[in-house]
Amino acid sequence: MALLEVKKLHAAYGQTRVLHGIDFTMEEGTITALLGANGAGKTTTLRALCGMVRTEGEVRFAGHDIGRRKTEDIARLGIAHVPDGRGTFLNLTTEENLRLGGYARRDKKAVEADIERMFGHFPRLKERRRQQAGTLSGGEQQMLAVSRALMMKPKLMLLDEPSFGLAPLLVRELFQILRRINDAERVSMLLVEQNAAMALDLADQAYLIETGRVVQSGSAAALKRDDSVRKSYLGY
Amino acid sequence: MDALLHQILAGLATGGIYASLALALVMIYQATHLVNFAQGEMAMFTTYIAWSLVNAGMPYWAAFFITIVFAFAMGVLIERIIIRPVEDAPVLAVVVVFIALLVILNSVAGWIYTYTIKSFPSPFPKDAFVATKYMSPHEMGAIGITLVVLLLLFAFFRFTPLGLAMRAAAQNPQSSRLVGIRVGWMLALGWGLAAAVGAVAGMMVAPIVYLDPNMMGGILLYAFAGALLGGIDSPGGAVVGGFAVGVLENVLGAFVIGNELKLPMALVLIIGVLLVRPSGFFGKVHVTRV
Amino acid sequence: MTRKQILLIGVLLVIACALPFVVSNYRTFQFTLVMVYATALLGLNILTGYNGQISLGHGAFYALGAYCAAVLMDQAGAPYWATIPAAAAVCLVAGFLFGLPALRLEGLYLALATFALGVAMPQLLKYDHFAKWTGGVQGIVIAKPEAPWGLPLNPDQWLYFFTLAVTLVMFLLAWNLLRGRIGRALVAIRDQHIAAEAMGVNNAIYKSLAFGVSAMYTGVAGALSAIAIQYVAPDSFNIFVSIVFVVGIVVGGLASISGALYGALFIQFVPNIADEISKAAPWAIFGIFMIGFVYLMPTGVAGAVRLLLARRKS
Amino acid sequence: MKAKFVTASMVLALAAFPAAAQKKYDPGASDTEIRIGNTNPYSGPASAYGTIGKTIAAYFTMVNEQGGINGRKVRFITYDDGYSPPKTVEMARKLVEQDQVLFLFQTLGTPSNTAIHKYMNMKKVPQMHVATGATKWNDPANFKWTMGWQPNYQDEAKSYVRYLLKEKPNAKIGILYQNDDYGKDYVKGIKDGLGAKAKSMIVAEVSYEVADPTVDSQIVQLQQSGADVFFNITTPKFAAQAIRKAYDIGWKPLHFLNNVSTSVASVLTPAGLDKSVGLISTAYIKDPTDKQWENDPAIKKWQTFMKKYYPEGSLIDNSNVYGYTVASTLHQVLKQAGNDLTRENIMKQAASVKGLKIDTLLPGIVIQTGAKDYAPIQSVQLMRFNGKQWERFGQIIDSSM
Repeated sequence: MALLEVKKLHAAYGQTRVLHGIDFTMEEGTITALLGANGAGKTTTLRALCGMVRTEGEVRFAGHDIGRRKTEDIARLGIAHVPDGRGTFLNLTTEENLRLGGYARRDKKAVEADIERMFGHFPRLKERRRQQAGTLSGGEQQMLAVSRALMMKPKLMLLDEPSFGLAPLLVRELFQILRRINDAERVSMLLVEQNAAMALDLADQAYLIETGRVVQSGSAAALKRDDSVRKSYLGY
Repeated sequence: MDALLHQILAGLATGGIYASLALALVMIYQATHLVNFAQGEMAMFTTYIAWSLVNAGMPYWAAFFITIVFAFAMGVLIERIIIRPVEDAPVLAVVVVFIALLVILNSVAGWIYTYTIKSFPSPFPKDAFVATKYMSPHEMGAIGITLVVLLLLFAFFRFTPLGLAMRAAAQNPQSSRLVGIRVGWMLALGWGLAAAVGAVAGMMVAPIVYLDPNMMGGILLYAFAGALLGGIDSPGGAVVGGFAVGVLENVLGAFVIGNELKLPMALVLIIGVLLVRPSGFFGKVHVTRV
Repeated sequence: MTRKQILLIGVLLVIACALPFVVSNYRTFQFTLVMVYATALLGLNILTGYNGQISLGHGAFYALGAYCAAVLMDQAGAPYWATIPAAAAVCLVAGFLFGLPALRLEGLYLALATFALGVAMPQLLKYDHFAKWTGGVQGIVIAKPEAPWGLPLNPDQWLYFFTLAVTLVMFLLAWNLLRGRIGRALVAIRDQHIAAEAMGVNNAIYKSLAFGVSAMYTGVAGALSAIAIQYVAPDSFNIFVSIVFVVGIVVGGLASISGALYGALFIQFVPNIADEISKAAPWAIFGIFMIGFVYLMPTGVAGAVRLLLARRKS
Repeated sequence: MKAKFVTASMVLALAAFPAAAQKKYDPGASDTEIRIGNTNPYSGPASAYGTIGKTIAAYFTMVNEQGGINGRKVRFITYDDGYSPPKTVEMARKLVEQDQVLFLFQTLGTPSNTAIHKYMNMKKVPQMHVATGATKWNDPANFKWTMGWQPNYQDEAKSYVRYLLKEKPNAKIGILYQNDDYGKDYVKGIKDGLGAKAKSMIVAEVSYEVADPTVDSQIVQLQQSGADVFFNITTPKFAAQAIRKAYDIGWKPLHFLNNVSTSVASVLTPAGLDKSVGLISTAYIKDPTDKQWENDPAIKKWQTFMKKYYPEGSLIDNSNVYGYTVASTLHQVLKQAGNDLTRENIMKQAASVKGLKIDTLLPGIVIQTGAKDYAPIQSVQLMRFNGKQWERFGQIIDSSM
């Protein structure tokens, strides 16, 4: 059974309809990329999965119908969303941000250990643990956002443009870490990226979205070879 | 010199009243980023509950804690039932609901309990060794209780996951939902806590000013001023601010400008301070992001 | 304006003019008060609704306007009609001056500052050293104007038409002001003050001006009320006047000219209804009405009317 | 048989009211009904006084159940004015112009009554027995249609001063007063009473606002001034605070407490009975919570009345005895007016009450009016609190002397 199954997903902001029936599935343990131009509906898709916009259609996650559930309940089922803008709690310290990630977990004891584990992944955060998160640099905040999501021990992570605003070197480092986590902890990831080349390198599967519909799908490797994809998104 | 000392100490006693209500205001502010104008009336109303319990023969401390529980429940219910439907309405619509709550509670209290003043018992011994002519044992005890409440709140927000979640929910509700925090309940919890703090304030204030439906009416403005002076997002600041307002008011009234104009003058000074230091004494300076 | 709107306003005007000949003097007097409140609420709405600066103390300007009228009539023997522009000028200046420091205050801080103003005003009015002019705690009793030029109107009717004329002028002025560049600038400052600045709107000037104009409106209303009630006293202007004004603009509709009228009807008549329902706890009933209105019409009566019209069209 | 009875009662009526043989009515009166208007603060900052209006309403319910006044039922129409003069004007007009009441009765508050003073006199509608202690209501030459009822504040203050000048001519006086018309009226009374000595004798004069939480700071100021006489011109809550605070800081002046706040149960008990020993005040109404009236038949009667007609009302609130007593006064005036229920006659009858005794008034206090005397109660008696109850002393004094 697929971890995530999306059928005929529609979404709208007020009167403006953004998604017009998206279909896709995701297997457990995989990394899937959603590609598309600005305004195609990638971010909205992620938001729709988390119940942050009004939707129609069916969304099944790990056997639960989550199409009508509230954001916090979806999060508690094991979907961790790293939103665009990173969603940092700016006035709380780095450590408190991490602790919030573990807020809904039942295994409170393991939370402390996990915080240390995150510091293992991102040593920069450890140096900043008592600082207000608002004072962190963009890259550090991105790391914090990913760590906060990981603190939730999710089955599925939704990553909205994790590379945005980061120096290329940092992006590479971040993606390596994501890969490592995916390998080691079998966390599935749904990735939205402008940087299609890097996304396809990381991902197993990919879907191409245009104006609120899936127009193409396949393995990352296959899409990378596809001519039209190359022309439109990879730029060579 | 004795006159000044006496006025300052009397000011601290009154300031304790402002401080305790200011603390409740800060509580709600932390949870909802709104100032609840009905806070004083809620405190007054719960104090009547305590009064009824004590009058029915219940020991003081039993009544004290039952009232706190009652106040907490009342706060939660008010949020869930009355405030919830206007959660997404413009801020001023919520303010109108606060005003409505204020007049309803005031009026209903007058209706049930009449307007004659009632004396409310103090838990502190009348002739404690600390009694001086400057401050009664109750006034000192009340200040002590306010500080204990402050300490408890500080510990709650700083060291418990729930306290952390409440702070998070107030700051960034969207992100809070994403980590599984039930933001709606955090708001209700904030209301409950504020009402509970208010109940303590009411029970500490009532022995000093006597219990009547308008008991908190005049105090709200001072508490509001104290909260802002100390820093609206800082419980400790609110308490310091409350004391500062109490002392300032007395000193102005007795030595500087006379009683008729002490309130306008105190407010002018406070606003002057806020012009120079907008976040108050202890408030966090927020980074505004465009 | 569309022809339909002009027609509607014409009909309303005819009704307004016919009213005092149809209803009793007492009702005429009540509707005079409604217009007074409408003008006051329009003032507050310019500041709070359009410009986003909250004021919990507009009763202070209402009081200032009322005392201007009363003191001028009582001490200087000024004719009642001349006190209106005088009150307008005084309140414009007072509002503008108060608006200057208020520039640095936002949200809660402005709420506190205005709240403080509202609470402090009655204390200033009864301050001993001003009592020579203000009458101190006793207030000032003034005479009721008679209809001039031998018009066959009784004093209530005359007062009604006088108030109607002033109110119309004030509403027309506001309408002119708010639909144009200034109105857009005020709204821009409310919604996106940094962006507005970037677009070349001088926030400081506009915000203090909004304060001044708003105070002027409320002051004119205060002067009208003094003439209508024939009496001013510190007790007439306690903090609840300010609070009720806020309730009025929210229930009527923020950032809406017609909302001022709806709000005025609410604050004039709903307390009377509440009193009829329960002597035991009239305020409780009034509070329930407030909550009811906010629930049913979160954008005020004006907003609900707008929605209704839009729905009928589509 | 029936006709005979009617004639008989006509004869009786003729005998009792020779001048009012014919029925004469102004708006608000008829064969079956007398409509009376009233405004009271049922909401707002002064809502504590609203209970007076409710007591009066209950009183007339009782009167109606017992057959009304001269066979007519009383319809008591009362509106909330929130203690806001503009609202009082609106409501007074509603009562006079729309509800067509015969007259207004017990409209409450000095500012509220000032606001309608001119209107009522212009309309020639009685503004009867207003509920305020200002002096200006006793002015029949200029305001023929307005009449007070209770002893006025200035006169009360003067009776304290007279006592003080006799007992302690070298006193240093400290005054605490509410910063409004009521407080300032008392202060004026004190100063007028002291005359030229006012400047030298008054060493401190401090005020408070109704919205102040406490008057502790003011009491400290008064003590620091070195005053040895304390005029306590405060409403119940502040009176209790002041009595307690003065005691707690060890200030022991000769303490005059105004009549507004003499209730044993709702002022002195909260303040502490031991702390209230030695207070001097005046009274004209029996305090239902004072031990000496515990078994007084009038107070018993009042309690029965409260329980039956106003059960939610407080049995320890002096205002409710006040309301009962003032309604009794009006009851008498209306009885006297007989069948001539014109506004002119109501005023005339109100101004010719001779030595009326009402059993809830203190013994010796009577209601007395005349064409030139629009102050129904002018006699008061000084009293001192002994820790258990008020002890009246000295003679009943005509406070206007």
